[in-house]
Amino acid sequence: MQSGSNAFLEALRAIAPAAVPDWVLMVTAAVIGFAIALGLISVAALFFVWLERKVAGHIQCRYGPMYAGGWHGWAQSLADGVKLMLKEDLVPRDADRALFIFAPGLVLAAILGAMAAYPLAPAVFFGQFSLGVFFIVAMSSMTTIGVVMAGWASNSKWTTYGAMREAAQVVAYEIPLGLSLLVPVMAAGTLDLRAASAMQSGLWGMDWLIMPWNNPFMLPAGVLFLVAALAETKRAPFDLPEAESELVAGFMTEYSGIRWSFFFMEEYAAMFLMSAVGAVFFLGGFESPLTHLAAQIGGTELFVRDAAGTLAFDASAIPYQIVAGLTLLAKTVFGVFLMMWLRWTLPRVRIDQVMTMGYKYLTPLALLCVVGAAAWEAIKHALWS
Amino acid sequence: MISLEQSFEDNILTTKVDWLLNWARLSSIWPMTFGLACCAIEMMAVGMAHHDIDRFGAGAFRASPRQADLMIVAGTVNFKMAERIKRLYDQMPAPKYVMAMGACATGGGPYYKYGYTVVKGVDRVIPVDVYIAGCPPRPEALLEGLMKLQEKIARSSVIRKPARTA
Amino acid sequence: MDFQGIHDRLRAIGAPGLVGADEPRQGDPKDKKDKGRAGDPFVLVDPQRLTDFLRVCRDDERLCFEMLVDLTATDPAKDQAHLWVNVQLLSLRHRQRLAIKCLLEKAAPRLPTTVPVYRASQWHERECAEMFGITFEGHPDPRNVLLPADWVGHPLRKDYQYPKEYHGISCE
Amino acid sequence: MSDTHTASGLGGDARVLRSGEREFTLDVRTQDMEINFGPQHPATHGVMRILIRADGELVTGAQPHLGYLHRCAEKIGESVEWLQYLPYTDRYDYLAAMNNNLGYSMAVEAVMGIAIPRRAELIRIICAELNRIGSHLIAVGTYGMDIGAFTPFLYMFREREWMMALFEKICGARLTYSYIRIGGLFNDAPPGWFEEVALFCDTFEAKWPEYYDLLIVNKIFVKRTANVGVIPGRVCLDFGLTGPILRGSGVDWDLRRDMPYSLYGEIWRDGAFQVPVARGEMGTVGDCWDRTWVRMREMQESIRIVRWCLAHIEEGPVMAEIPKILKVPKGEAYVGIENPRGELGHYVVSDGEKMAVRVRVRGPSFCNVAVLEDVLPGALVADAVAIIGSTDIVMGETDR
Repeated sequence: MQSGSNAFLEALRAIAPAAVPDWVLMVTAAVIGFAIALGLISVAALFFVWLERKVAGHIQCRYGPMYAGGWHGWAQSLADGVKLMLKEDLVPRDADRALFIFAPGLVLAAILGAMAAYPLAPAVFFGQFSLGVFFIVAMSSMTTIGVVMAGWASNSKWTTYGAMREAAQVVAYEIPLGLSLLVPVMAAGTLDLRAASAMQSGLWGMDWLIMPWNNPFMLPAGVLFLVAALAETKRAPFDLPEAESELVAGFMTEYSGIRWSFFFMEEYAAMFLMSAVGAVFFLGGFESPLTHLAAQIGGTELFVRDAAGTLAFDASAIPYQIVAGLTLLAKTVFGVFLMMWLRWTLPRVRIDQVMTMGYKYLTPLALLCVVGAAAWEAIKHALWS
Repeated sequence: MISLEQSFEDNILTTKVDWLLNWARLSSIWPMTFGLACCAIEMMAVGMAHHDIDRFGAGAFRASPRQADLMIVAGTVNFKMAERIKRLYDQMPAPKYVMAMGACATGGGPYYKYGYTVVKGVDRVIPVDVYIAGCPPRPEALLEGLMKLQEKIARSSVIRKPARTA
Repeated sequence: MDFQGIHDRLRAIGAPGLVGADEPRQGDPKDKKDKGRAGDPFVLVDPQRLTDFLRVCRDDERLCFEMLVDLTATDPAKDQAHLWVNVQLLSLRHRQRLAIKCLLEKAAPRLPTTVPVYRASQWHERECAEMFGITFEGHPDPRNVLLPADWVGHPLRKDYQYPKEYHGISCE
Repeated sequence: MSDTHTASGLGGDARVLRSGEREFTLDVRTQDMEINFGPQHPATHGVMRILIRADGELVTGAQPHLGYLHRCAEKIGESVEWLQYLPYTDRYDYLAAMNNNLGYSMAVEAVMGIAIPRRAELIRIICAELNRIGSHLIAVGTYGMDIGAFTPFLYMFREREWMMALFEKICGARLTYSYIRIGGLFNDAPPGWFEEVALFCDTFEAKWPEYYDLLIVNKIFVKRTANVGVIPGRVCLDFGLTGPILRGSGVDWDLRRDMPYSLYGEIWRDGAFQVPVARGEMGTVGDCWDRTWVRMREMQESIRIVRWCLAHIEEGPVMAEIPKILKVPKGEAYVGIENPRGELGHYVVSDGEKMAVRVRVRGPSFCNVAVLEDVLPGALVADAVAIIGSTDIVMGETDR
């Protein structure tokens, strides 16, 4: 377990000459972390936009983008991004100008903040968040403020509808989301994503929390989490705030160009984050038989504090870090693919059905799972420890 | 911030930047769902699996004019609809293109002679970039129209001075 | 029950406003110009009492025309002084259609609305009003249905002049 | 449906609005918002504008505005010759152009009083029923898209592309055919066409259950459409609604069986097809789900009609003797046929000249739109989209 707050800070401290004051190292570490986080989000968003159009295409027996930049139109979302940047910077005359311009910024900032808790690899992370999942859920629910602000500022009837639906739906599904995450937190005993995934490395990396012997209530909580995450990120059957066929384009109706793409990036980043949290708690995080194998080859810690207390860089741990990081990324991309798959098959639910399901069915079930999980943990600790 | 539009001489850098900007614009033209009459059904057919306009990056049919670059006027335009088309056209952000699909949008079509409410061609209301013949034009004709539009975008100059025509 | 049966039934119950009936007939061989009339038979009704006539057609259990399929008008010729108002009724129970025709002066075409009897006629009457200039007294919502609100003239009249331009868009 | 009465015991203007099986009591003084489901809106297929007065998500008033696609079809009917008007008939209900041609041609033939060869009748029915399948495929497909399921529409369009290819083989056009002429057909079917139609019928019959399971009995689709937009039978009769909407409200009426035209009487006597009438399986009779179910079942019936025609096809001419310059004898006639959207009526008046005195087109969608004023109040905005979609309106036929 790394005591330092930031892997990049540790790395800088290990290689930087002593003369450099510590605060400079901290600032540079933060800047590097921010650059990587922003890079990860934009690359993830671009990749997911392309993936969504290809997945939608192939589900609908057609190709999807093909000609933009060679093999299977890989540069399609790049072209979309550049084109959106070239669009006219258009703010409706009777829109609330300040809020209209600020809303996309707030939305992207919130999701970028939530990105900080995403562990790239067991030893490579932006910050040691002991409150990992709590931080992610809190920051990503900040986007609701941005969306409601956008809906209100655009001063159009469709956007008001979109904003009101967004506020009602996302707030309603915070409760089941939080509760369904409580179950794995209890099973793992920690909020920190890296710690939670580190403890799932038994049985050749398959001792995942979701396995019945760990906690039988994990599976129902997983299903609840999937449904709540879908509603939280406004995807698939719950994409009411930007309902294509009802509200023209929901809260995004008046946005165009790069501002509109901020909302688009936020949507895909939120999907990425929610499936990352899901991957860590319900699909074993870094752990998989492959990771277990990589752990046998080289070391697992990148920075080892030898007897004299000085940090040393242990190169043999690199393959393990890479394999672990890629495993988590693969599980996350699978979660995002699942969300896309649902979007192109299921019809949209009506707003009062969403509310009824959120309050009347999901919340009680989530409470049941929490109580059950707590009882199970109590019995387990009473018997075995 | 001075506008960089069309204020540079031709040289290796500006042509390359122009090429990139034009390439981005032409490979992601987002049409607006704007079907009026029978041509709308052929426009739907183009969006479907058999002809698939999404291969050209133009498959994201946006319902809101704010996010659309291309307005495909698919069908007969009559006077009552003309003001709406003008307003929709004004709502679209700047680099926008119009494609008059079918004989009705191009010049009144079969309703030219006796159609008292029919506008004889949508270019009397909004500027049109590409005309597509046919009543209704086949999906392949619409795709060819899209390619013509892409060629037109490829020739346009974003930051270079426009070619001095005689 | 064929047309003759319906017509007898209508005469028997004394349907209000029934003027007569017209059936297709062969042209008599002697007179070259009279080549007869083809097509369907119809019932002639006085337009001012059309509403009561329709109510009888709908409520009488032997006729029971539950549905008003179509209500339209016709301008037979430029020189003719009359407009026709044509009503098509349909009886689902007896699987029978009835065509009704009323003659209206072209100068001041007015007749009471038939909306109280069949709600379907509301939109048909609005269309007739804007296309032929017929005013239906007591119509709940006499706006134009197809033409723009500020349209001049009644297009389906035979003497209609095509507009030159509209809101700045020329029609040449 | 929208009994907005003040609830007893609550504040002054507290209003109770019912949507589906749920009551909403409003005791806060609110002002209704007027929204334009404008001419350009994904939910209104084509260019219909519905001015909806909504109180939050609850629709309290609806006023359809038409005329954005008015193309003076009836004035043109009086200005062009008889045969020249045929291409215009394709263009008002552009999803079922064959049925329009059939309606107009039969009206003129009724005035002229001519009989057309049996082979022409059979090919006419095959084309009309195939076009009915294509039209219903788009109706159900776009309805799925309104509810949010994008993919079924693309699968259904695959069958429609095949149907369009079939029509392209027989008359060269994909959408507006002008194939069924006054007195018969434009030309005979090419060799091998009938076998391909039979192949299409078998393939479609195998694909039908796939669409049924994917969309019609999908749990969310049922929740979104059952008990929504209920139109009772007597309201249908009062508004003059016909077609799948009438049958969806439980009224057993189909022109092909009850007032048979062409060879439908013979087909019905052979027991080749039934008329599907909604029984309210998934909710009350007359809701959106029933209308969609009726359209889906009608496609199966159309397949069986086409199969009957294929079995009884025979050699012979396809065109009766029609003079080059057609002069219809003096007279008038109204012929109503069963269009995929309802009763498409043609009222033709002629005084023996080359041009008609009057060609009146009774579009079924024109009457089907009128009922929205009564059905939409009381529904949610999302329901309003579902109801508008379920009435399957084609604007070309509504605005003519």
